[in-house]
Amino acid sequence: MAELEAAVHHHEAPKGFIRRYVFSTDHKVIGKQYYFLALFAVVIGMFLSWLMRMHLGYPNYKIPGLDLMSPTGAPGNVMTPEYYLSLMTMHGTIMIFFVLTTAPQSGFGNFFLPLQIGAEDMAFPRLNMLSFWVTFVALMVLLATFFIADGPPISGWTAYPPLSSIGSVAGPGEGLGQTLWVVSIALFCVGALLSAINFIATTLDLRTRGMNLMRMPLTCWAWLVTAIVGLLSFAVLFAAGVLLLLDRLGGTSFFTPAQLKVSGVVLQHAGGSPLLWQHLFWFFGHPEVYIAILPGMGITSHILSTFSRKPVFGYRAMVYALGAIGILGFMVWGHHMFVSGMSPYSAFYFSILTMAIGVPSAIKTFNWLGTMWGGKLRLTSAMLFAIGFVSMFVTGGLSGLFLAQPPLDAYLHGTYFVVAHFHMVMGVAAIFAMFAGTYFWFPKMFGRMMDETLGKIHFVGSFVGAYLIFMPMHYIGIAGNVRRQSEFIDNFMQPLLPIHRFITIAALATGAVQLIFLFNLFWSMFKGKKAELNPWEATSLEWTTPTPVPYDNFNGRLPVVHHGPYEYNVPGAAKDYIMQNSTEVVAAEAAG
Amino acid sequence: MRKLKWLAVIPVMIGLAACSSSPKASSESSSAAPAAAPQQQLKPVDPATVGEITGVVKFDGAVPHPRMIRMGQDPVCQKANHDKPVYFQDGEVNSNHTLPYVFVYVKKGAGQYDWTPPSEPVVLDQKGCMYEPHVMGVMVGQQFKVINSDPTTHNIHPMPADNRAWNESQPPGAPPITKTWARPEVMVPVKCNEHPWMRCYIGVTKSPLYAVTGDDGTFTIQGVPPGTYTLGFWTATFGTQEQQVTVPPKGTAKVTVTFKAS
Amino acid sequence: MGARGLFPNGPRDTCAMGTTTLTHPPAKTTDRSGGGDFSGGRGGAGAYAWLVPDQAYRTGMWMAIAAITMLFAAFTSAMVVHEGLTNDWVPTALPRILGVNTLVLLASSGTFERARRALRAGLREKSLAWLYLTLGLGIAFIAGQLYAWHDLVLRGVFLATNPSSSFFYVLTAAHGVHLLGGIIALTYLVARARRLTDIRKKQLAFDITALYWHFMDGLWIYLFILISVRV
Amino acid sequence: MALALAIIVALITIVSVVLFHVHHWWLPENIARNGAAFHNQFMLTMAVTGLFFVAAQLSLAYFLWRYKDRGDARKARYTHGNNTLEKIWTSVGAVLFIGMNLLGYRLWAQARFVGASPGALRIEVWAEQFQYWFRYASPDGSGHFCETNVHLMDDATGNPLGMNLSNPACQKNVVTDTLGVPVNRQVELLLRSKDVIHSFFVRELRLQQDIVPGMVIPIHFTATKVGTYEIVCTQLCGLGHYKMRAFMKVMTEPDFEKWLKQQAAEQ
Repeated sequence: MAELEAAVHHHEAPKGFIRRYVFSTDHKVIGKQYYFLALFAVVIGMFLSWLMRMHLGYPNYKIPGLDLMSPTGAPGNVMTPEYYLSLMTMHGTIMIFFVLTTAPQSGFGNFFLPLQIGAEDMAFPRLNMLSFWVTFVALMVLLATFFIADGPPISGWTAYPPLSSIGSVAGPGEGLGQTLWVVSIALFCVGALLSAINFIATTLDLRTRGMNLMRMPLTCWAWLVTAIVGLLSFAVLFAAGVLLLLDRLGGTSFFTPAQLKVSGVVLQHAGGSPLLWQHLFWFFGHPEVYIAILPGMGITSHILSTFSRKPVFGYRAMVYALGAIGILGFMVWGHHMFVSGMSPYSAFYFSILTMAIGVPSAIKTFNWLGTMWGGKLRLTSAMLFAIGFVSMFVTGGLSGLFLAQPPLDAYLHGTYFVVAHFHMVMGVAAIFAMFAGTYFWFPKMFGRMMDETLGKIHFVGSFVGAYLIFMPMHYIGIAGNVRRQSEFIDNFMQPLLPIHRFITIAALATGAVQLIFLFNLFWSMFKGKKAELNPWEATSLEWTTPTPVPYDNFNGRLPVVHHGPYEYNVPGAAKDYIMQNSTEVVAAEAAG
Repeated sequence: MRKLKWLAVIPVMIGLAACSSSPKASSESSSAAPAAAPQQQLKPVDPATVGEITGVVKFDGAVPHPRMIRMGQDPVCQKANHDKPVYFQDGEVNSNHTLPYVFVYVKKGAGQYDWTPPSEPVVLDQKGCMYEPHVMGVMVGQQFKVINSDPTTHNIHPMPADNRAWNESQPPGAPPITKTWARPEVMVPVKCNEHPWMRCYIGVTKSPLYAVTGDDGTFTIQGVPPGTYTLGFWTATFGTQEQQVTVPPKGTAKVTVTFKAS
Repeated sequence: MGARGLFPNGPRDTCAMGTTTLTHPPAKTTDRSGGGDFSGGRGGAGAYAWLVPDQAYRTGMWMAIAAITMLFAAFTSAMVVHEGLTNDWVPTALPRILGVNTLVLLASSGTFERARRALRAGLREKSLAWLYLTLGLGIAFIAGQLYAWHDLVLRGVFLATNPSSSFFYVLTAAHGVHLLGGIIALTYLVARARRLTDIRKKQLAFDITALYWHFMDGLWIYLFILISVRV
Repeated sequence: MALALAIIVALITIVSVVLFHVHHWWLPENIARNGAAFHNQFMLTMAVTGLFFVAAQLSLAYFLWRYKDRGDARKARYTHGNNTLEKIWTSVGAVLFIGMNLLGYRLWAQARFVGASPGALRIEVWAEQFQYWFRYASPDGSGHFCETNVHLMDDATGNPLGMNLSNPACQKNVVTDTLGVPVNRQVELLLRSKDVIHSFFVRELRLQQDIVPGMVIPIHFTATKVGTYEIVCTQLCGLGHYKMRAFMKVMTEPDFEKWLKQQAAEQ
């Protein structure tokens, strides 16, 4: 009977290859497209970091073949200072925009948000397709800078004017390279904005019956808050990008002060303010940090609960904390600017709010620990990476308490302490969440299981490796090692060089461990063990529909939700979990 | 003009091309160069008849007090000069009241000859965080080679008006940078973006008829076909001068010019 | 785990349509109850309407408005901050026509509202006439803005002349681009007006376009006041 | 597996803390008058964060081992949380974090809210790609900083600040490439940039400030120990950023006067 009805309501995917896999409007295809885009980007980004690390640890070592990548940037395989800065800029831009913003939100979010809330697709499928392709073009424009004469820009991912606003007189890469960079970022903003609109409308209006907001898995909450944060912040970055582009090409002076003499040339600008860019940029830039980490928080909460076989500890507190982080995230941008020349009084205001944002972060940490407390932990690869996320988030978050205090920041700002801080908290932690999500959802995305043994080796290698890379950066940061330098030439830095070598070796080794993941990912896609319908015995709706997921997700019949998302080990229930759409009525659930 | 160009961009921004400014913007193209003169038949230089131009560039005024270069922020540079003071070369005056670093070149009169650039390159060295030489000439199309003899990274940033600008770094151990210049230009200043005090000047000419005065203020241009020429004299801080000169066959023309303190 | 567990009772089986929860807008549940046009499939053009509730389009438009608000908040706060930071702020005398343009845009909001009401009342022809008028006023506004630029150009005030002129051009251009989006939507409405037979869909399209249009109107008033005071 | 992981987490935690504690890589020596207050605030933050760090990581390690599913009949605890606990750790976190911040208020206020005292030695700091210049009004402390002209600036002829050298006020100014300061006397720096954003950072002074073109940013400090210290640029300013630095020479008052006169003679 059920099958007959399904046939009536069933919707077929379009037939042609292009409409089905390339210009597809199917959220599952788009989710995978985003995922593989991010995977491609992260491989490039990591490769760039290898080159940088090799140069930092062994400045005289000639990396074979580097001059093929850039004949002027690395003549005779010797890396020039500007090429180092180009690599650094591209590493930062690629990682932050095309990996951390793309994979956890647009990748997993696209694939699993409609499945978890019981919808047939995103609200605006064609808009969704457009978001992806705009993002794709943005990445291509960015990568094109590697192939132009002057090479990629050298002004870092923050692109502070006047360095970024006055053209090639500021240095190699600041000509066409920087222009392409701004264009790429502006395009990325457009893609992100369209995507955010889609996420919000989908979450608010496409939930299936019974799926009220407080029954949504925390992943959906995280995607929702992230989308709202993205909606409000990317618009501002877009505005800043337009103004920067006009300064570069239109002769305006929004960010470029008057009376500059650069490389012996007096520039014709009327009197703009470099600090204005910093305000606009960080008004986006700080929320961006949360755009990168919030989906990871959602995924971590979801997975910790699933594999602890225990409801999320303090579900409501988790939701409120997400909201609080999202709101406070817009009020703290000035903490990137304590020593920028901004008024010291506002520095003080920003620092207090920044400390306040530590509170919801701490709440989340305690609740994660609370979720594990008294649970029955199944240590799958996904679970291990979720635990790794908590560990990294704590470590990276705590170093933020130093940087949030202006007097301490006046020493630590611009040192490797900052590098260690943000790599831990938004780099490694967010990537751990992506790994967790991959191991967890792979069966749903590809119908097969990933190899658990390889997964565990991958975890141990990555976990230990991440600490070996980034913990020493705290020490050299405290010792005063300045960041963004392509070489450490002075006597002061020389004693720290052995640590840089250590970090380099750790980075190369940890990078090599990631090859295990790549192998596992592609091998399992074709050769992995066939996945069961609900291999993790999880409760959320994506596990109620067969794999491969039908084109319309639920075969034309949407599930009805009767339970909260994390009903594990409910006393009196038949099994140790109650799926969200189960009609089983358990007395203890309401009481719990 | 620049503003007009940007005016034309505004309508493009909103996708409308029919703004009233477009007729004005189009006037830009009217200043384009007239069509090139018909190709002249170039004469080969007869080596049997060539003469030379020699001369001295004098300076009228008090010898300025030399200004010391402060290299304190790159200890490598201080060490390379054995911690001895180094002085700025622009505006330097020889003790015999003559000028060094004057670029002397045939400005007019040599256009009818067929000058092929020699195959050996002109070399610019970076030594002791100074350019060596400070003033130099190179022919259009001739190889221009930059080497780095210092144990520190240098950056070569020529800022020409007519030629293509470039900006490349040269770490110690990197191979020489080799370029050519497409159009004559006197002079192309060269900066090092790593060491602000470093500067040299390159005179790009069509003929090999150029010379640079030395520490006695004299110069010699050899291999000049007989004829009448306009000589150009270029200095970094005292301005430029011109002088007519006639070179007899196999003979020597003598020239003296005097620059005044500015 | 059996198929029963995988495909638990759906809406039809529980016979509890519209009563179990309030989170659904009525339109969606109505569609799901089986009466809607299910034959189109999602691949075909215009076939999404059945699965996406009207409210989602409204939410989407509100979110777009939020994003545009942030964009202009960024531009205008940049202007205010910039003016405060520099001591060489030279005000630009505004073209007179801006006042006329403002009235034109205000009027277009009014005519759009008339068109919407006429549609509600079922007066299709009348509605279409008001819509044409709205479109005309919108185009007139854009033309007026271009004329304002022309006026400035004749006075020798360009994009890069000084910070205040830069902001004037940027703000008006950004607003103009967004309004052009509205004009494209209006053109679409006019072109499709006769063919859209489903009155609910038509009203939805009207509502959403009107929302955007009024927002553009309000945004312009804000910008106009701001540049009158600041620029 | 669980035990091994727990041990790894615990080991990483302990080794990290020990390496912080042994101070092998640590803050360089302090020569600033307010350095002790900085140190106190730093150590307080270190203690609070260290406590959280150890507690959180060790709990993770313990939970990993203690609550692992061993296949026995034990059931996971069924709880949706505890509001009292949530309230407790929210308020403890808020009080601790914000309180800690308020304790640092005075340090920041002294350094930034209050200007330099009237007797302070004023020195202009000019930054450019990729060099610092320091300008003193005159060898004896009289005079003022003369006007500079961007069109006269020329590094390759020895007039990097674009001073009109026929102006008597400019002739008195002394421009150096090393920041010489007297010990135990307050110094006020006026930070200016010729091109892009640079930064002024002296580790031993615990003092860092960006140098922004179009702005003159004053900072002040008092150095308490004779010696030579490095000034580095911490703001990405272009390809030569890595070698943009200068030296600060802290001297006794007589030495300083002698040094400045010698610099003036070399102009």
